[in-house]
Amino acid sequence: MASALSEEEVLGMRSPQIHVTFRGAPVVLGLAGVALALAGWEVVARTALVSASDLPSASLVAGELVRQVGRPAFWAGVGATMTQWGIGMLITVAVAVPAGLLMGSVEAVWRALRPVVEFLRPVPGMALIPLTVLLWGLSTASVVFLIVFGSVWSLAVAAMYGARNVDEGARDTARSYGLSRLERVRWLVLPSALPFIATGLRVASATALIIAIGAELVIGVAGLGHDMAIAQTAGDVVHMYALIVMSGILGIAVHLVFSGVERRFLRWHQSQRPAVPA
Amino acid sequence: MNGRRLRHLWLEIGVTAGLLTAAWLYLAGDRGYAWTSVPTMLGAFRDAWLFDKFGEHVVPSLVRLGLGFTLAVAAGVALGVLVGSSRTIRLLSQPIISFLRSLPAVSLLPLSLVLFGIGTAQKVFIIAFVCCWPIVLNVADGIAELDATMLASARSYRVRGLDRLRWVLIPAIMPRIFAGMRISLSMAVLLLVTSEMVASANGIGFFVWQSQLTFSIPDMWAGIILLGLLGYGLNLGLQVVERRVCRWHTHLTGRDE
Amino acid sequence: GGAGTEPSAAVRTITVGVQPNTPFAVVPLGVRQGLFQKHGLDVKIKVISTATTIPPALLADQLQFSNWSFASFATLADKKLPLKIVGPGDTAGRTLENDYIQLLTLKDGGATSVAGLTGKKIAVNSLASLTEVQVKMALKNAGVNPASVSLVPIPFPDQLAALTSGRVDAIGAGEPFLTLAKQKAELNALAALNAEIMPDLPLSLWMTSENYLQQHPEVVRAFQLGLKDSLEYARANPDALRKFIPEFAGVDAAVADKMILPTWTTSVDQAKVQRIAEIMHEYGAVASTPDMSKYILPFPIEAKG
Amino acid sequence: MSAQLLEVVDVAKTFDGAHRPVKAIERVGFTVAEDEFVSVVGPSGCGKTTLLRCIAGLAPPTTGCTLLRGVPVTEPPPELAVVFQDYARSLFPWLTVRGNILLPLRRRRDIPGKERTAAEAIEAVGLAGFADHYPWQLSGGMQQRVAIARALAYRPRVLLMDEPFASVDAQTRADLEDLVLEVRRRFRMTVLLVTHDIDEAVYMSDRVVVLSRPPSVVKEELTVGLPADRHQITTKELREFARLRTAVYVAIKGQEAPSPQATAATAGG
Amino acid sequence: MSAQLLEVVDVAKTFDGAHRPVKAIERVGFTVAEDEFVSVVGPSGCGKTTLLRCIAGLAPPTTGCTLLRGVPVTEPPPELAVVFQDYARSLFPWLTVRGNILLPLRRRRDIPGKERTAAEAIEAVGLAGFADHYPWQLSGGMQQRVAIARALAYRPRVLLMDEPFASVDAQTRADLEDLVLEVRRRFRMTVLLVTHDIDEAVYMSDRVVVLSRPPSVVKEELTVGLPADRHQITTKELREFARLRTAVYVAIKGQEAPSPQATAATAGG
Ligand SMILES: Nc1ncnc2c1ncn2[C@@H]1O[C@H](COP(=O)(O)OP(=O)(O)OP(=O)(O)O)[C@@H](O)[C@H]1O
Ligand SMILES: Nc1ncnc2c1ncn2[C@@H]1O[C@H](COP(=O)(O)OP(=O)(O)OP(=O)(O)O)[C@@H](O)[C@H]1O
Ligand SMILES: Cc1ncc(C[n+]2csc(CCO)c2C)c(N)n1
Ligand SMILES: [Mg+2]
Ligand SMILES: [Mg+2]
Repeated sequence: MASALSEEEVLGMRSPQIHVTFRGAPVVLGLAGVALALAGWEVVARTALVSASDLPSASLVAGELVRQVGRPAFWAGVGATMTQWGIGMLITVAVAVPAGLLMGSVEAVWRALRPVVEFLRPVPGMALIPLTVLLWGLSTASVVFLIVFGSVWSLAVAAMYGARNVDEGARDTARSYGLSRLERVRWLVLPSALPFIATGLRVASATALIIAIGAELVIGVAGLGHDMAIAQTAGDVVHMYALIVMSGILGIAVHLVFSGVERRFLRWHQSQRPAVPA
Repeated sequence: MNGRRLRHLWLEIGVTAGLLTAAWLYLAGDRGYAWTSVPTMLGAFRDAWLFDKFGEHVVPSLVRLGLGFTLAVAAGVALGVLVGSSRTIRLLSQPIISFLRSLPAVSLLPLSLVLFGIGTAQKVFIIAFVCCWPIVLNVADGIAELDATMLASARSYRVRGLDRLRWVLIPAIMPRIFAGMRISLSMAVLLLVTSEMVASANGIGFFVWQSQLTFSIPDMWAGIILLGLLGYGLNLGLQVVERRVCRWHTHLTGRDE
Repeated sequence: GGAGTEPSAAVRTITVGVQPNTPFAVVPLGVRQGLFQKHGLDVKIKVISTATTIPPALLADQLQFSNWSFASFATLADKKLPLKIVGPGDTAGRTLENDYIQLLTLKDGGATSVAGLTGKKIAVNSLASLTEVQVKMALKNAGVNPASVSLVPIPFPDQLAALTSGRVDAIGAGEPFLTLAKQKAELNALAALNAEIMPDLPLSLWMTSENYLQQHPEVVRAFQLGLKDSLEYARANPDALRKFIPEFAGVDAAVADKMILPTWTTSVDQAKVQRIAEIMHEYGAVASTPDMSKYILPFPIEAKG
Repeated sequence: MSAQLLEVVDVAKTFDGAHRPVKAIERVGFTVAEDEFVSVVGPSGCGKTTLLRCIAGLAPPTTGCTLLRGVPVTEPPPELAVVFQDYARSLFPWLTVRGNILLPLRRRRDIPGKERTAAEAIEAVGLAGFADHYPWQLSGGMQQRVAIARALAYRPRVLLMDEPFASVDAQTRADLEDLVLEVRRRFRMTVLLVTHDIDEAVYMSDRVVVLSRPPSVVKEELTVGLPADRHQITTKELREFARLRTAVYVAIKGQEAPSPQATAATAGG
Repeated sequence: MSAQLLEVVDVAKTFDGAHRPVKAIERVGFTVAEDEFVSVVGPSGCGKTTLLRCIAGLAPPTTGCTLLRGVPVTEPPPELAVVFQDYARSLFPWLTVRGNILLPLRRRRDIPGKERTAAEAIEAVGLAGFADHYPWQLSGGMQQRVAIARALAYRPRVLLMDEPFASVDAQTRADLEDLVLEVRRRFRMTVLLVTHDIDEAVYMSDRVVVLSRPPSVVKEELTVGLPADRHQITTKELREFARLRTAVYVAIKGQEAPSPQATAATAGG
């Protein structure tokens, strides 16, 4: 998401704040943001607003997280979650991107699939738990199924919008030079759709993580979610929040990976062009 | 053009009919405890929603869904513009946003209870909180990829502030806003179920969850079918709005021919 | 094949679903003590976090046995699911000292008796379930019209926060949250909720699928024998149980020390079980009164051959 | 000149306007023979681009049709290439200059040494050293030259060009004109050129088709009787050249031309 | 002529190229007086657009600066308007022709009767009847005229134009040239015009700045001593006009011009 445009270009004015342009800016600012959020949490947890409640303070949760980090069982949970997430994402991408591109570029395909897609999209996977367990058991397969069922639609819709983002000038060019259908997909539709797919991937990767943890929690398959369920039934609120924080941290890690990949594949894109040309 | 539109309509109707028939035939056999036959589903659907429990469950759900989605769109666009417009804000907020977006919805329930109690607000919060992110991301990315010449043109004519937001930025990212909304809307229906998991004694989500707890499989399917139809209908509506609002985009991408 | 130990040739691996709650700790504890191994069973414990996954998992033969409760079994029986009760778990205590589900209010300004709850909001774990019926019966027993109160479904872990923040006026809390709540806040205990339904209310049970019973009656019997041994062991060794709970359910050791423990039983009281089904029906939690006796197996069943 | 390669048969095109339908092309018909170079001139908005899109098979006429070798065109024919007026949109921003030129060549088995062909085309339009630049790193005129290089490297049998030299300076323009003529001769291309420059139309063409204001019709067709070998200086010094230029000018204006000096200036504008 | 309104002081600009930095502008400096009309000509890719962006405050020079009334330009000054070379992208596709022209006027308290101003501008560029059309419903030349109309309706003190007439036919071009001259006189504008057309540069300007090939420097500045009132036919018939045109041509080519006839043709190309 590193922008090409300078602030002035986007805001239409020179922003008053100091321009932070040194090399480590992303890391420093990112950490500053996190510190700010943590401070906010600490204040909220310690003030009257929710003090009577179960929201433990940031410092307490951080302490618990540090304790958990030293336990192999914790890492087993993280590993299981990320494995399930990884398999789910692979299947999701493999299915959603081609399907979405097809739906976006061939109207007949979209119209044929629309009833199924639009009907299934809002069906909550979690509400299908009995069916899931019957079909896939209390296993990784169930979690993967729920991940795919829950995130494939959003990525497909993103890819579909992307495929409709092909500029007419570019489309005419491709047609007039007789590019074949396949070539058009590879050299025209895919690059045009890439910005939307990139956003969709970031949305879907977080959704998949949420679902992975939620499914583990509900079905009881090893992973962070399962640990959460146990912490919850045991009333160990601090442990519970430490696990929630960990899932957020995994979210940040996943985001970093995906935006790195994006920078590689969208180098040509307006959003990635150098900010103020030297 | 008209002929093609008619062909597409028939295609859609035909495929739907075919799939329904296939489902009907498949479920006529014994497919295990989590399934039930289509007539049983339809019977449960009729008993549940026409129009017995409509007022009790559907109306409150629609209110929560409407408020939650509206809030998600408003917050999503506002936050997205903010994040997309400033590199400083973006760098500051990116980790937190990635963090917040990855929190499992179920784990937000306790916090939402504490913050918003046991009324509508708590459900609206859950829906809006989770559903705003696709819009935030799409809007922020949309702003970052705006055409440089177009922005330069706005700048050189000093179209700025609210004018710029209203007449340049928002229209320019409309396709992105809709891409986000299309994902958010379906998510909102999903989150309806999650938000009605606790502290709720009515709503479609409550109904589904309760049917599951009491192993009323036909009722569970009746609820799921209603959710599917609800999402389908709302998304169709959104597409109609989009076609009107984004007419210029359709033309620039040559999809009108 | 092991050299030496008794029925090594017949050792059989089964998977048993167990929710991480104290009343169900009896089987994992028994496994730990080798009480199932003794009967030729190698038991794998599968920790289950959500009850709704249990029936489909049994029906799909993902689990061979699992914990459950008598009240919820009325719901399964009402839906005629092909499941069987293989044996008992615990029964409820009779007083505030030994019943682990209690009706609580805040000492500071909360009602001091059930009668004081007219028109109030009460949090229950879930609706159309035993917790709802318990609270309603407690109200009725105290002469309060249940229709005057509103029941709010809030899961056990979140109830105390709802109470202290004033969102609800009373909670129907169960262990370990009962002990936790009492540690964190000054509370009035208004009623022992299980005891409000009937004395010695049968609570937990263990079940299997009809299909599995038909195919492997000898395993079912072996499980029953192991279960019986486990129940007796737990009754005789409450401290072993208290020590086991933190490890099994992740409960803080300090809490486990104070928790009200289940009252173990080795028999199923058919009349009481049937009465539970009737009450569930009366209160609208199930659509009919199923004949529970059809589902209860002898404990243990007769050995074949 | 051999048989008719391209036939534009009574093409008419009406668009949905803001209030009522806009009739862009009333009725246009002309033909282009094999290896012929035909220019189309006409006022801004008269439907030249629309006509080119119909010929290329990119948009259907409202009525009438276009034929290539007698076959109705409904899809862009494989032997045809187009240089679009809106060159910025016709270049793929995700490909470099070289990538943009190579892309259409991927399936051309008949063109050996594609990399070399592309490099030569880049060199020919004066962009040596910019092969690895992306289109958005180039000036307007440079982008336009990339579009021209792409079309030339493709070596089509029929080349359609829509104001291909609008954004380049006079010197570059003259060089590009000669480049197109040279390539056309070498690979025996048939060319249809839309231009606003009367001198250019006369200098390059075998025939000039003049369109009227919209709703447009063919106002006049002029055969250019200049020697086949053209030269920027000597050809333009010919009396016949001056006569033709005036004739085109008159056809467009529908009135007598002013003095040659002024005509040149205005036409050159 | 009054004081210097615009000063371009030793502007240099280097871009990140594909392999190594591309020095687009070596060092360019010139000034524009209040109410002066200055044209900038130079080969394609020499940095004219880049220079205009620096002057408009849209991009900072790598070194050097631009001053407006002695104040360094870091932001587009309120009294300035730009007609972009890439006109298609500078129009907002979700606004009609009228909407595009009205948008910059929204906050202009000093322009009364905005609707009428916009309508007049639309009429002036020959687009009457297209006010409610969207840019994508217009031809290339028509879009370019919308961009010109927008700039004129804005009534800036300083008008920067980047090849504003590249996509229109000769007649329309001449009309637009005169329109700009007329509006400029009426509202006392200072104009900086980038063009590839030498005749146009001479015809419209008080001074012509000739840039070299990149990395570009100012190769020559020519003062146009023609009478202030210009006329498409009579002005261009003046000997001084022919002399200046040749002078510019020579400055660009850096060599002796060919015969006048050919020069006109080539320059007009
Ligand atoms: N998509 C469209 N919708 C509506 N009208 C259109 C559309 N495209 C073109 N037109 C109209 O058709 C007419 C001809 O347009 P066209 O682009 O073919 O002109 P042109 O001769 O190429 O002009 P120019 O020399 O300015 O490029 C114009 O009046 C234009 O308004
Ligand atoms: N964003 C950019 N990145 C890298 N190089 C650039 C960029 N923009 C312009 N250039 C380079 O700067 C030089 C000058 O470009 P500019 O657009 O100013 O030329 P110009 O004089 O306007 O040309 P034309 O007449 O063709 O429009 C060119 O060589 C171009 O490659
Ligand atoms: C849509 C949906 N979301 C979550 C669950 C699982 N679930 C229901 S209640 C609960 C614990 C909190 O009470 C959990 C984890 C489900 N079955 N359906
Ligand atoms: Mg055109
Ligand atoms: Mg330029």
